[in-house]
Amino acid sequence: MEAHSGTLLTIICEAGLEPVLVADLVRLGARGYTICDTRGMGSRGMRDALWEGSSNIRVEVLGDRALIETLVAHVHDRYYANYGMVLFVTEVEVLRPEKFLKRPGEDPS
Amino acid sequence: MEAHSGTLLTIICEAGLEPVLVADLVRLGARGYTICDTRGMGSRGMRDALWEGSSNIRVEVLGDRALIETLVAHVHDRYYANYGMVLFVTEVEVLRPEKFLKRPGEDPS
Amino acid sequence: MEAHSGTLLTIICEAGLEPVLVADLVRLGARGYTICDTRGMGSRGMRDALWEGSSNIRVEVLGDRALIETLVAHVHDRYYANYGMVLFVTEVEVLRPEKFLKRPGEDPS
Amino acid sequence: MGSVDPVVLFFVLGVAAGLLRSDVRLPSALYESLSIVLLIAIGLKGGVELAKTALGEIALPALAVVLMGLGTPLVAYPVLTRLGRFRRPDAASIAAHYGSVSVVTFAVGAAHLTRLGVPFEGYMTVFLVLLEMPALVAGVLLAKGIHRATDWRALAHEILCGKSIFLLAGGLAIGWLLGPEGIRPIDRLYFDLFKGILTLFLLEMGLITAARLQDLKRAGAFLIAFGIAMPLVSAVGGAVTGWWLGLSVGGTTLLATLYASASYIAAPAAMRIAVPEANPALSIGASLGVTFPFNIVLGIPIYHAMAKAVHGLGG
Amino acid sequence: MGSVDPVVLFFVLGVAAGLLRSDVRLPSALYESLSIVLLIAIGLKGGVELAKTALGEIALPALAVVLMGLGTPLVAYPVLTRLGRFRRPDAASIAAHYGSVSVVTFAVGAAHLTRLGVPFEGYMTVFLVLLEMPALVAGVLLAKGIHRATDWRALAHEILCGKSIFLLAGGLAIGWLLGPEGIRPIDRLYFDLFKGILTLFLLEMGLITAARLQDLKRAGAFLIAFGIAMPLVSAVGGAVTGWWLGLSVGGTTLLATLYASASYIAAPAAMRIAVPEANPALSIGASLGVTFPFNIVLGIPIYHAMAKAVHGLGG
Amino acid sequence: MGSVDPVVLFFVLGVAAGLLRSDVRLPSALYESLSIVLLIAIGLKGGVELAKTALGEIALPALAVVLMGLGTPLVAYPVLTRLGRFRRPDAASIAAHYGSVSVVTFAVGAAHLTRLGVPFEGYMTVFLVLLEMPALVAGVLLAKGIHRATDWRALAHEILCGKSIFLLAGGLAIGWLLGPEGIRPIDRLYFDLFKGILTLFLLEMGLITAARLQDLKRAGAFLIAFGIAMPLVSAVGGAVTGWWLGLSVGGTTLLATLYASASYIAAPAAMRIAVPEANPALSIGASLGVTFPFNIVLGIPIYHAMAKAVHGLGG
Ligand SMILES: Nc1ncnc2c1ncn2[C@@H]1O[C@H](COP(=O)(O)O)[C@@H](O)[C@H]1O
Ligand SMILES: Nc1ncnc2c1ncn2[C@@H]1O[C@H](COP(=O)(O)O)[C@@H](O)[C@H]1O
Ligand SMILES: Nc1ncnc2c1ncn2[C@@H]1O[C@H](COP(=O)(O)O)[C@@H](O)[C@H]1O
Ligand code: NA
Ligand code: NA
Ligand code: NA
Repeated sequence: MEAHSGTLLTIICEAGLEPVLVADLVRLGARGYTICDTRGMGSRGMRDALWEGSSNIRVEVLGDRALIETLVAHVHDRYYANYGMVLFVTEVEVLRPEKFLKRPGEDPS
Repeated sequence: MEAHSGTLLTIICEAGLEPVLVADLVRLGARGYTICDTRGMGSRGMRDALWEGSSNIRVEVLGDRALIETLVAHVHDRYYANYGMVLFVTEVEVLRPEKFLKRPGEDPS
Repeated sequence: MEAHSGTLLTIICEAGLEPVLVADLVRLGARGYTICDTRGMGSRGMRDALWEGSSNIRVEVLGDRALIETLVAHVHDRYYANYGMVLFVTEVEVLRPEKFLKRPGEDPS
Repeated sequence: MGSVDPVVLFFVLGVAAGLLRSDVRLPSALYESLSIVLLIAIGLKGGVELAKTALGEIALPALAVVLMGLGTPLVAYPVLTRLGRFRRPDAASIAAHYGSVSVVTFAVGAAHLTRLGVPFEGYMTVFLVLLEMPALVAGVLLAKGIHRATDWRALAHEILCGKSIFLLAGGLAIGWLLGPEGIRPIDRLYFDLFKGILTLFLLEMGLITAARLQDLKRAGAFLIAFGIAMPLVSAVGGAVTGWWLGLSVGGTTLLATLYASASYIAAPAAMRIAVPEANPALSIGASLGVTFPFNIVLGIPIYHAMAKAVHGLGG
Repeated sequence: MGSVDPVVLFFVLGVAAGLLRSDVRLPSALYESLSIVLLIAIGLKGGVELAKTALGEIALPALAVVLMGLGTPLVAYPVLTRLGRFRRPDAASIAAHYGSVSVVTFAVGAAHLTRLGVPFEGYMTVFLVLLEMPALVAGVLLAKGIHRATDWRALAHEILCGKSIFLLAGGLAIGWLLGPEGIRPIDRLYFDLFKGILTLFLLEMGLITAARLQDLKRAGAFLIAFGIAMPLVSAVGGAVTGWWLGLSVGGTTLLATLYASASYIAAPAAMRIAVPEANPALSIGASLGVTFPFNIVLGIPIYHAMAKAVHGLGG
Repeated sequence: MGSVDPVVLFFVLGVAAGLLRSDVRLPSALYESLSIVLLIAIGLKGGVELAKTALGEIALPALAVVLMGLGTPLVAYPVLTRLGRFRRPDAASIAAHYGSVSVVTFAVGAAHLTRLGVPFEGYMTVFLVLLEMPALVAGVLLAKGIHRATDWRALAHEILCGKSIFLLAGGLAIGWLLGPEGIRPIDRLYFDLFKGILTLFLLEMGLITAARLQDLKRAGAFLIAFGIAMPLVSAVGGAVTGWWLGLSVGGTTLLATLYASASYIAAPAAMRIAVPEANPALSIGASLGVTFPFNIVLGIPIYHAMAKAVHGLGG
């Protein structure tokens, strides 16, 4: 396995943020993202996903360290204070780093 | 990015455990958790999520090392033998560790 | 916490791959897996999960390093070029490594 | 072929899809939604009928139905431990599943009678609600004995507030309060669509049953035999009880069906928490993999024949 | 008891399930599906009625209804900042929720009138659509003032293309284009099942309301009082406006209900993006935890009485 | 405007919601549930009609319909490789999509005829089921040639046990077994609600189509032209075949519609596994982004006109 180091950002936040958050991530250079629907509990109380107003999402972005630091800084400044949100960063191994790093050119590597 | 070290516990288990498991986690000090619905396969056979009796959940808890070790020990003693369950622990970086550590006081830091 | 080192493989790919991918994983020695439904974006464009043709899944397999390397090599050779797919590997701690390693004998350890 | 119930055909279609590994798959949200609608609908229908009956009139019969119903777990447990050599918690859990009841089997039984034009007492739904619970308590007692520390409050909550009893009882109450007139604006959803919704539900039950057939191989021949013999024995008890209480042939058929049916909603949830040492693959394998299909396809007509026989002999 | 609306009983059942911590839980996909069908159905019904009215005839009344409707946020805001001592963004957000409207409350009000046989103007749905929006704009202005940088284009998009207005308006347009004849093939789903679907929806709303009651404890007594007093005040405004515009007693009741209702679909989504500093637990706790149940159970009959009183005095 | 089909209006509403980036979004569980109900309903309806026909009577026509249907992929493939300069797997996959059929397009066509009061042969559903499959096999052969190692058993399983054929054929069998009488208890769900469910489904299809329009930009002008010209050509073949087989004008219209329609359920799933080198954005972009909306909005009336013309000339 020819592995390379990569960085994974996981953001758990209110589902209503999805459109704006995703637009920001892409604008700042993310080459992709993956979202799943979740529920949970945190400092802002219970989010039981009974209806759209109490649902959470879990967003994952793979990238290199520099990209993830940019994303974390932006998300923190822009959303962390006012929205239910938690984020964490994990070092992982990836297969083809070009897929997450190259900015221009849309070839599916 | 002013990152701090944190510890992430991931528990994959039968969906029916959700209410008791979550109550235990909170009682033992977890400040929050995130749950998503999953399906899977393991030593107890197929869990295809066709109905409530064959669904799994995936629970994530962010905390510090000490909290996560307490949770792992409890979950292991109380549930591991009798329930379909898998768990693993990952070292991650988090932004504001106070959010996961401070016990009393509910301010959304 | 008597922790042991384990390796976690996460594959994000087109939902239509589920049956063949899962069969391959098990054939190559995976003792279990966990799947959740996701949506996302990547080099092959938007996957909005509006219908079966645009849904993704997120597959997790816990194992030891050797198993995961086998799986990664196979998945890369067999699917990576032609299917929407991303994968990454994380080092984690697990409780009872026998559960993921022992091949024969189905005791729920 | 005009005499086959559509519901049975959809069940067979689901089993076929599962066995042929078709990718037919009802989303779990649909399964959950359908079961909510079915539970409410059965409750409502029962409640409307109940409004026509004096409650005092069915109190004693209800007590008798519940007490006789405990026969099933009390017979099942020694059979499972002695003949089947099951561990104590497994035997107790299986006994609880068979002592409790299956709402969908009841619904299919009622649909069967309706199709044949056989009338039955409207308050049978009350028995359905009452029969769900006591066997679960019996199962916990059998597993742990009366002395061992059991969190009875948690168990009571688990059972009484479980989805299945809560929605049935809620529907019953609303139907009773509204009566046939008050219910009219909502009968398009709950009554007119009932049979169609039941076909979708049984398609899904077929898929689930097919997936359980694997578990059965592990469980072995004894459990398969038990899954067919036990309902037949319980049904005899139900047929005799029904006749003895003066129920009509239809009501007797439904009581036999209730006794013969095995729970797969309330019981698994309650046993998993109260008797965690029990292996759910055994109890669910038997109740969903053997008894449910047996009852749907063959059992119900047999119980109907039993009811006619008992009434013929008795009266 | 024949006079209780089924819909109210299902709401109470949902609240009970939530408070008793029952595991009754509608899948979120069902909740979303039901709300889509309800929005389209209400739109279609309104559109068919609208086809019978000359559009010019209701243009001026519509303008009046919208302008008078702005009274609610303009009264609510100073009350919340001065008496309630809320922070500016919180007061503005709550004011926006109460100025906007609740589609489900409207549907329950219409069902209430239908059950009592009280006719109302078919084009009330147009007012429903028109009233959803302006209060949200007022809320943003109250929170930020006119000078602060607000992304008005994004807000306009968020509101106009939000699910709720889009489906209501879309249904309205389709109903208007098709007319009563054209709509016939689809009325089995959208009209016949409407009331039944509403019961399921209110079961779920009961569960959601019960979950919100915790938030309320944090929010305190003032907000609870506000959640009851504000709709009563707004309803008086609605009743007078309705009478002044020459609406029937039924139409007047529905206008009072609209003014009294507080949004919990469009407003939370819009405020979360436009006024992120506002704490949503306050506005949603009040609108879902207090005002929605109050309106469903007590408010609507009160507003009906108000409408009759105003018409009695006036005419 | 009374002559527009509600179904078309809902499709347009869905496309508008998608293009305006509204947050209207049907939960995927609803989409899946609706498609299951539609497939079963179409099967049931066909099966009930089929019960009225001697099977031998349609065996030969069915064979002719299938053989003539292979014309589409055999014409499409060289056009795509030579004129369109597509890679071999892409051309083969697109050819397979256009050779196979779209169940929803068929349903909209049948609804169109029903609304106009034009009768058609009940057994058209049998052709629908039979036409889904052969073009997929042709597509694999075109992509790989007959000599290359293809897992034909896996492909046969994928196609025959795929959701779409399985539920259609299952419904057909159940409808045929039950007949018009036996089906009555479930016709409230499957028949009465059919048209309403179709509107919801087309709302969603509109959203999906709008999302595909991006793919189209990448695909380019040739594919867009192909997505309109190909169905017109195939429809001519269908109209002539229908007339030649002695179908009614309605049946001829539906056969033309079937030939003109492009698959987006069975074909994408099968091609993805059997011809993984093909880029699905091309085939789905064309079939969902161009041909589906073209057929729904303009195609079906055109094919009806074709059928009338051919019958006029021929007879
Ligand atoms: N300690 C935690 N571990 C895992 N997930 C958390 C934790 N805290 C919060 N979350 C998730 O993040 C969401 C928002 O958190 P909060 O802003 O703290 O309310 C919660 O609803 C949870 O889904
Ligand atoms: N090796 C594994 N990798 C990932 N998930 C697993 C693994 N083993 C078990 N699981 C998950 O944990 C659940 C319970 O496992 P078990 O107790 O082994 O049956 C399974 O249904 C899977 O969802
Ligand atoms: N950089 C990324 N971070 C997270 N998920 C990704 C990333 N790139 C792709 N994905 C996921 O993998 C799927 C397939 O990716 P692709 O093959 O690049 O189109 C996407 O639909 C996303 O769900
Ligand atoms: Na029983
Ligand atoms: Na209002
Ligand atoms: Na075709």
